[in-house]
Amino acid sequence: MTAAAPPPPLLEARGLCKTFGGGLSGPAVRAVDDVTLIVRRGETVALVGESGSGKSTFGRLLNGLIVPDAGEVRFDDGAARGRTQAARRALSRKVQMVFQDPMASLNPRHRIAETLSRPLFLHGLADSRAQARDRAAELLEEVGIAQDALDRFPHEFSGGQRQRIGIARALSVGPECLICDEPVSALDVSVQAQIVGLLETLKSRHGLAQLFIAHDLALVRKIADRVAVMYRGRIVEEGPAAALFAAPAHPYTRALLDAVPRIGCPARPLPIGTTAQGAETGCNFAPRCPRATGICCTQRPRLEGLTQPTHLAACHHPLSDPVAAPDGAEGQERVRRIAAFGAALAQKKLH
Amino acid sequence: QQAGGDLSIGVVSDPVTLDPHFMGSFFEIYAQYLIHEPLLTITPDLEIRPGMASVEIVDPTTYDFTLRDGLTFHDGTPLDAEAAKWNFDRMLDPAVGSPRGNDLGPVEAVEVTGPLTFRVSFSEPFAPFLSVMTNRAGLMVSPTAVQEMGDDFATSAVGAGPFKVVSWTKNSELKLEKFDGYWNDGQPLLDTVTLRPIPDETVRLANLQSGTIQLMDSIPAQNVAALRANDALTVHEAGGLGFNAFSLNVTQAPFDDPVVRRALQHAVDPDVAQRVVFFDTGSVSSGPIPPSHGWAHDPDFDPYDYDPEGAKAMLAEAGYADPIPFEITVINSPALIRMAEIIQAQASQAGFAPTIKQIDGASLIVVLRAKDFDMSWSPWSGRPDPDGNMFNYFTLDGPNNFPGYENAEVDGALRAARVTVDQAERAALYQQAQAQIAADAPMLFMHFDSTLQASSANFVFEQQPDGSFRLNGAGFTE
Amino acid sequence: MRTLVKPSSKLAKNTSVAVSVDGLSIDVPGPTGFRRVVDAISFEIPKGRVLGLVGESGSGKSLTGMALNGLLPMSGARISGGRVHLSGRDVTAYRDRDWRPLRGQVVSMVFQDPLMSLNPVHRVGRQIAEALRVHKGLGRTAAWDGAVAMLDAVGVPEAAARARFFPHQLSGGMRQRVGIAMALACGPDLLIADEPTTALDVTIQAQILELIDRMRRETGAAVLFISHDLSVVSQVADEVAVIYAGRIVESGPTATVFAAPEHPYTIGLLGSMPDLSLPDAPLVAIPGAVPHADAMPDGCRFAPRCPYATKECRVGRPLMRNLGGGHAAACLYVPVSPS
Amino acid sequence: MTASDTAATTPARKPGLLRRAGANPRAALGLLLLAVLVLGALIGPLVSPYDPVKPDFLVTLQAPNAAHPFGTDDLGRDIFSRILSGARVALLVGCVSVGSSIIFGTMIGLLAGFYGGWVGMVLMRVMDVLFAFPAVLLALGITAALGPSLTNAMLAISIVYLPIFARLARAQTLVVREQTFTEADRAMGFSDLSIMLRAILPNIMAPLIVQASLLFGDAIIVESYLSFLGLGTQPPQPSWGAMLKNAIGFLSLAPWMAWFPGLAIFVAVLGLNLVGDALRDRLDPRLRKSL
Amino acid sequence: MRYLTFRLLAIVPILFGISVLTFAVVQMVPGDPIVAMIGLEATDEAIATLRARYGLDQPVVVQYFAWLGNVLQGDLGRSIQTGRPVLAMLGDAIWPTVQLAGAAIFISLLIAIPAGILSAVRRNGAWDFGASFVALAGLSVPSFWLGVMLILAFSVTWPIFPASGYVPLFEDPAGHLRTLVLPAITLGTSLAAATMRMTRSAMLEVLSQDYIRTAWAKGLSPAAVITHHAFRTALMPVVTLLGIQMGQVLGGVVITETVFSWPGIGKLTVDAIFARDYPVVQGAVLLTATAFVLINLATDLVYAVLDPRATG
Ligand SMILES: Nc1ncnc2c1ncn2[C@@H]1O[C@H](COP(=O)(O)OP(=O)(O)OP(=O)(O)O)[C@@H](O)[C@H]1O
Ligand SMILES: Nc1ncnc2c1ncn2[C@@H]1O[C@H](COP(=O)(O)OP(=O)(O)OP(=O)(O)O)[C@@H](O)[C@H]1O
Ligand SMILES: [Mg+2]
Ligand SMILES: [Mg+2]
Repeated sequence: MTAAAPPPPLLEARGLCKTFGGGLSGPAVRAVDDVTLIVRRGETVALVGESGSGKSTFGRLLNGLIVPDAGEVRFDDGAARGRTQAARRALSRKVQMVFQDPMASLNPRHRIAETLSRPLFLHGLADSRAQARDRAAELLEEVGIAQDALDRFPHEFSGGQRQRIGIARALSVGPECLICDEPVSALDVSVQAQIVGLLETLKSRHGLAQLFIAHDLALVRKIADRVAVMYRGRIVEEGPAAALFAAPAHPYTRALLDAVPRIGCPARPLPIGTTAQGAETGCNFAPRCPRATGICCTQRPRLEGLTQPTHLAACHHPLSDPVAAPDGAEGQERVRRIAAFGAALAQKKLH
Repeated sequence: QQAGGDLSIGVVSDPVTLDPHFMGSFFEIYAQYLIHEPLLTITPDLEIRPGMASVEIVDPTTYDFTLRDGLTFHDGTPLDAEAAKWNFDRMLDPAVGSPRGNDLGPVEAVEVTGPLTFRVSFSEPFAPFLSVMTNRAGLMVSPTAVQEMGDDFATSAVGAGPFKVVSWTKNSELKLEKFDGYWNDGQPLLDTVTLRPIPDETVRLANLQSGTIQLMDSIPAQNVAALRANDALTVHEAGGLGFNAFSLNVTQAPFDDPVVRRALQHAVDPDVAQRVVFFDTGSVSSGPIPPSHGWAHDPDFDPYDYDPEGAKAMLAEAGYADPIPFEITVINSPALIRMAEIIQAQASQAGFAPTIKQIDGASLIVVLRAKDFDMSWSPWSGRPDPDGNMFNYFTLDGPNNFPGYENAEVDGALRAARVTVDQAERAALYQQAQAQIAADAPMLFMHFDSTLQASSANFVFEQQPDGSFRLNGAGFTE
Repeated sequence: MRTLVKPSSKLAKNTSVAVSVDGLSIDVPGPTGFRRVVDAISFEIPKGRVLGLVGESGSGKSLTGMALNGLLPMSGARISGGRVHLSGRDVTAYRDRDWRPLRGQVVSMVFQDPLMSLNPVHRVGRQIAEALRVHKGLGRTAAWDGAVAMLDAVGVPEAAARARFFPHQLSGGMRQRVGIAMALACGPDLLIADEPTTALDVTIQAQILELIDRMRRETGAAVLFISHDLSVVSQVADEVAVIYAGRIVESGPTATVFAAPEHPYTIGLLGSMPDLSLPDAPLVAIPGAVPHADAMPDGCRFAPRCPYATKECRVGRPLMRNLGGGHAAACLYVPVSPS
Repeated sequence: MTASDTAATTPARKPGLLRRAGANPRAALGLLLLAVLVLGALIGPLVSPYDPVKPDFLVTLQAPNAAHPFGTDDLGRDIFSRILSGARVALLVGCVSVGSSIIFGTMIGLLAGFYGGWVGMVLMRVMDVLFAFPAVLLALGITAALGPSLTNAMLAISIVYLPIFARLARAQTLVVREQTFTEADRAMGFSDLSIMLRAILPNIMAPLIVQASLLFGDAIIVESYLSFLGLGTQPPQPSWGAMLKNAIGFLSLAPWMAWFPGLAIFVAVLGLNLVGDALRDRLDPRLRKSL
Repeated sequence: MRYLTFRLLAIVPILFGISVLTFAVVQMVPGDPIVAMIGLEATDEAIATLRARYGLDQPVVVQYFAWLGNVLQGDLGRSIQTGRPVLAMLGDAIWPTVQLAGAAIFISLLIAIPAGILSAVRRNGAWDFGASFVALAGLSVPSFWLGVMLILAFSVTWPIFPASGYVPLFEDPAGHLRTLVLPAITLGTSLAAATMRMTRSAMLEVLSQDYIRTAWAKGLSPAAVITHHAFRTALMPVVTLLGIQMGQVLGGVVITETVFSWPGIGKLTVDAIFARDYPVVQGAVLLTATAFVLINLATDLVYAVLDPRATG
């Protein structure tokens, strides 16, 4: 990212709240709690956090799949949208989703041609079957799938191929922003890399903005421009990827980073805190936080800028020391061999 | 025959009510004559005898009854002239709504003339009266019990018959035991009688064969031959009192045209039903008077021969070009359906196009009363007197005149027969009416059913033509 | 360091070897008959050591694990070649009846999905106690106490109370601890952990990895740690074996293999996986997909996806070559020349 | 070890119908029996030697013989012809009653499951009422009210089955509604109707079809009950149930009157259930996995 | 507890719906209790008198609310035909039905559960095939037919059991059991078939679950795995089915009760329908439906006991 004026916001969430449950079905869950986040044109924003922190709920709020209890979603400075079907449809042309489980996100009873052409008809992007089919074929080619896939069913594909088809479907309406909800976490490692590569290509080719929901921090670091860390429905830290990974300010971010297994150095499990209260009124993380003090239990920290104005954290006691830079010495040989492998691949044009 | 013993009888259906004044279905007669007893009795060959009462015919409109001394109901209250009058009044009271009122004909008054004597007088002669007194309307119930029990009387009737009610488990068994205070000394022989409703004829027969019951009503006609050959069982057959026939609705097309009705009579051959449905039990019928009404029955009466071609020709002559469609309404019982199927098959050979409509018993009555049919099964269980078989059916506003038949001549003959005392004269009047009815053909007579019953070989009893059980003198041998 | 993967092994008399697998092949039923999905793999694990078995989905990791537990016939699969020794006894031809006393006692297993692999209708304490009752002949209360002690040992707080919980009342991490407690209750020689952390969050994953490490040190059990995540394996395993399409393609001490991977597949796998410690390493995707079991290529099975593959690679199975220090790889061209 | 012995997979052979039948003899038997039923119903009228409703009073109650392979009944009708004709009734009863209840039941269940809330609540309570109403009595009431006829019997049977399908469809819809592909459709901007019909409906049909195949057999039995109570097909139209009921009176005299309709019902119900079981095994992915 | 209250409250609209439906159906049925009762000989006046006596001349809605009002006070009215209180009639009829249904379900479980388990464990083996075949045969035999066959076989040919009839339990326990056998088998057969198939498929599903693999991996014996682990969970769908079946049995006893002259609810209801005895029909249907709803509630509760996840 350059230091020049940031591009204008494309997708903007302001103060979104969503609570599930309550009543007969059990205690209420504050899945998303006063979240504000901006995705700019052409930018990849990663949203990370542990399971159940509300990432998917946030993604669905952005896309109008569920209606927020409070707050609003704006697209391209457009006015807040209503809940009507037409409004939802208009939004869906701009913002599309890629889902985690590629098998589950494709209708098992529809052939690929149908899956890809239905949106085209819906949005008036095709008038005839033949036209829709041609367009579907183009889309498949774009995501690297042979044309003969059109007449097959989802179960006849591998996980990676299905995810490509899911991406093709999202692209079919020409969106400006993709919300990718853990698009690769159900895939094999080797396929993950392929899909991430495809998303990167598409991003540069179409200038797509992306909200990339993930829990794999290593991957996020590779692809994200900006990262937001979510904990129990709230964003606890947000900032440019480089800054956030180099010097995480929130203890939760830090713990998350520490827990990631790295080749060659042991992971450190998140310490289990001792304070058992505080989440209601104070910081959500306080009960588990090793640094928590009295104020953490009583007062909710605000998301505030730190040394860099673009790097925000919601913590009363932010960390300031950078993560020890890995020496990476023992990994050098590995990196060299990987690079050589990559080069050889590029040369052989194996695909 | 020896005294004592417990008898189980397999019957077709549970009685609905044990109150004789409200009995409406056929199945009540199983229990009625055991619990209650009519004032006069009737022999299997329809001779009327004194019973609990004797009667003196003062004149054709006046009857003097004398009750036996010491008659009591099961609850110990006396059956005296007051009680008898109370019974008549109950039957005749429109507010009570008893169907017996109609049985009693033109009764004008019932007067108590002594502790045990009373007089019944009529506004005009009513010839069938004595036979009526051997039947449903002659059954006396305990006034005290009716008043005390109210609605419960229907389930625990108190009469003066040979057996009294012990318990009644609806749809399972009606237990009766010997009434010690019964007037007829030495009777009944049996200690207990249990009526067990077993609707399915095969199951009922199985119960008889396995010995769970010793007497059963309504054996299926098709099993009669085989059962006769079985030494362990005795088959009892007696000509019934009623007829098995179909009403033709003369108030609407197609049967408003007598030609069509007559053609139908030619089209159907009751002989086939006699063989195929009734397996040669009972007899073919051409009119309402069964052979059991010996004095009134004419064995040579057979107005229509089976002539499908003739029937077709009749219809063609009358201008019916296409087969005439009509609906045969019949209740859901295998034998009746079989009969309807035969009629359907035969009629369609003779210029008709019938269809069959099955309904349940309760609907049948409604259908008949509303005249909501073309041709409908209209059974009659019969009475010992031809009046009981004809008056209600064929007089102008007879309650059972389901066909809507109107013939002044027939009406006149039936009314005349009622007030005529001489039996020969009456017989002539009934045959005259029967001939006219046959000519007008408002009904299709098919069959005179036999009462078919079977018992264990060691059980001896006197079978009644109406299918009821009157078990004085009945008992087990050995 | 011992060589874990041996081209051919004598019968392992050394009882310090918890498990020894020699040329094991496994066939599974398919629509057109049995097909081989694990093809002549060999390894052994001494007591107290951890072997990491890594490979992509469908490469045969779980089947290998099941073979060591005698559970293959349950899914219709069968051992079609090779030998398996558990703590010195040849179990290759064991029938279910023979296996029963071994399961839980000599070899036990921790599964991937802790919710699915615990019986939803029994209390977790009972599920652990059950193993103790069967194998140790303990009474009801003794077994229960044993179960509580076990839960305590795997770090379940308030173990006595938690033992009365049903699985759905526990968090994912706790459930996996229960699974581990159940597996270790009877002190087995070999613990097979089949992707025990895949369903868990990173933070919980780190705890479970630590637990497994601690337990093997405390009980001295050997561990076969199955995973598709190289970085997870690198955390716990002493040695790794990389499996591709039913064959082991590279094996050796963990540090050696990850520092200097030799087989192109291992290199590709590492390249597909971003590593936080090496932010500069390129992300390289291996093209194509794992071959289907019905259409296995001749020769080296990785050849169709390998940038270095030559004609020679397409004929004959490449043998494991010893590269020294226990490191071996099944590639005609190892060590790969850097240029 | 060489490559050749590792690549030794059995040559791919097309799994022909017979081979698959061998793999699942239950399904094969079911299909065979079903084929017999359908064939009987379709070509029955062409091949049946006699008019199934026309009595012949000269040949009543004949044991099976050359002229009448299954014998004749009490009115001299050919039982073989009546069995064939009864196959049509059975098929008709099954198709119409199960067909209409699956259509309406699915609609109700789909709506109730998709929208939930008040709509779903009210719809399902109505279904609960129908469900809690004793089935035979409901059928009895309907046929008693509207008059006995095959049509009304079918109507009654389909009303009895309605809540079964509605409940099943709702349960399935609740599952499918939560699946990602429905969400994907919604994210794409599809209307509720389109999602219900195009996305959800095809995915809830499998268990409904399985259920339908099982109830199809059941319908034949229920029709026989209604016939037993006189509320089913009307004479002389032969239904197997009515024939069986009629035969009971002739068990000692003409047992063949019962053999053949009994056998026909058995064959049909067996076939439908075997096919239903096979469908269930095939369509249930969990069971398929364990195959 | 709150859940239970909620469920109990939910029953009210269902019962209300059922009473309305019953009333509507009964009114639609042509015929009239009075005509049905006094038969062919009734005069119009007699009919009118009796109609007025039973309030049948009132508009339907008035009749309904009058009835409902009485029901709410615990008075189900009196039979028009016999004049007996409906409550007493139901009270008499319920025990035979409960005994019959209970025995039938007992017999069906006795056969179905072991057969279903065996058939699932030996899937596609001879056992599976045989058991399924027998179960399907059970499903395909209409009970009126089976009943008659059993009677002919076991009361006529080999006179072991009485052909029909009902002996109250307390009067003669042995006799009661003897009369119970054949009807219970008749009714139990079709239940057994359905239960067996359900057990089989539930067991098949459970056996493919991961936790069964865990149980094997623990070294448990097949008996322990199948009974403690597999069957325990497979029982849950079976229990649900049983709940539904018990309800259906209450309606399905009609045929069996008719064949065996068993004085239960089913026979009572059918007779009442055919006699147009409105109060009895209403009472009987309401009773059956209430029993059905309560049984289903009970099975849900049993389910909750069996499945700790359900009590969330
Ligand atoms: N439809 C719903 N009804 C009730 N609760 C819900 C619903 N959707 C989500 N939740 C709850 O909201 C919280 C956040 O869920 P969400 O799916 O957004 O988390 P997530 O961060 O995406 O987790 P994961 O990484 O597991 O996908 C969770 O506690 C979840 O149980
Ligand atoms: N019971 C079975 N029947 C048929 N094929 C099977 C069976 N079990 C496994 N397979 C096949 O064997 C191969 C190896 O399976 P296995 O489960 O060992 O893979 P894995 O390496 O554990 O994969 P994953 O990472 O997905 O768990 C796969 O192709 C799988 O489809
Ligand atoms: Mg999520
Ligand atoms: Mg696996």
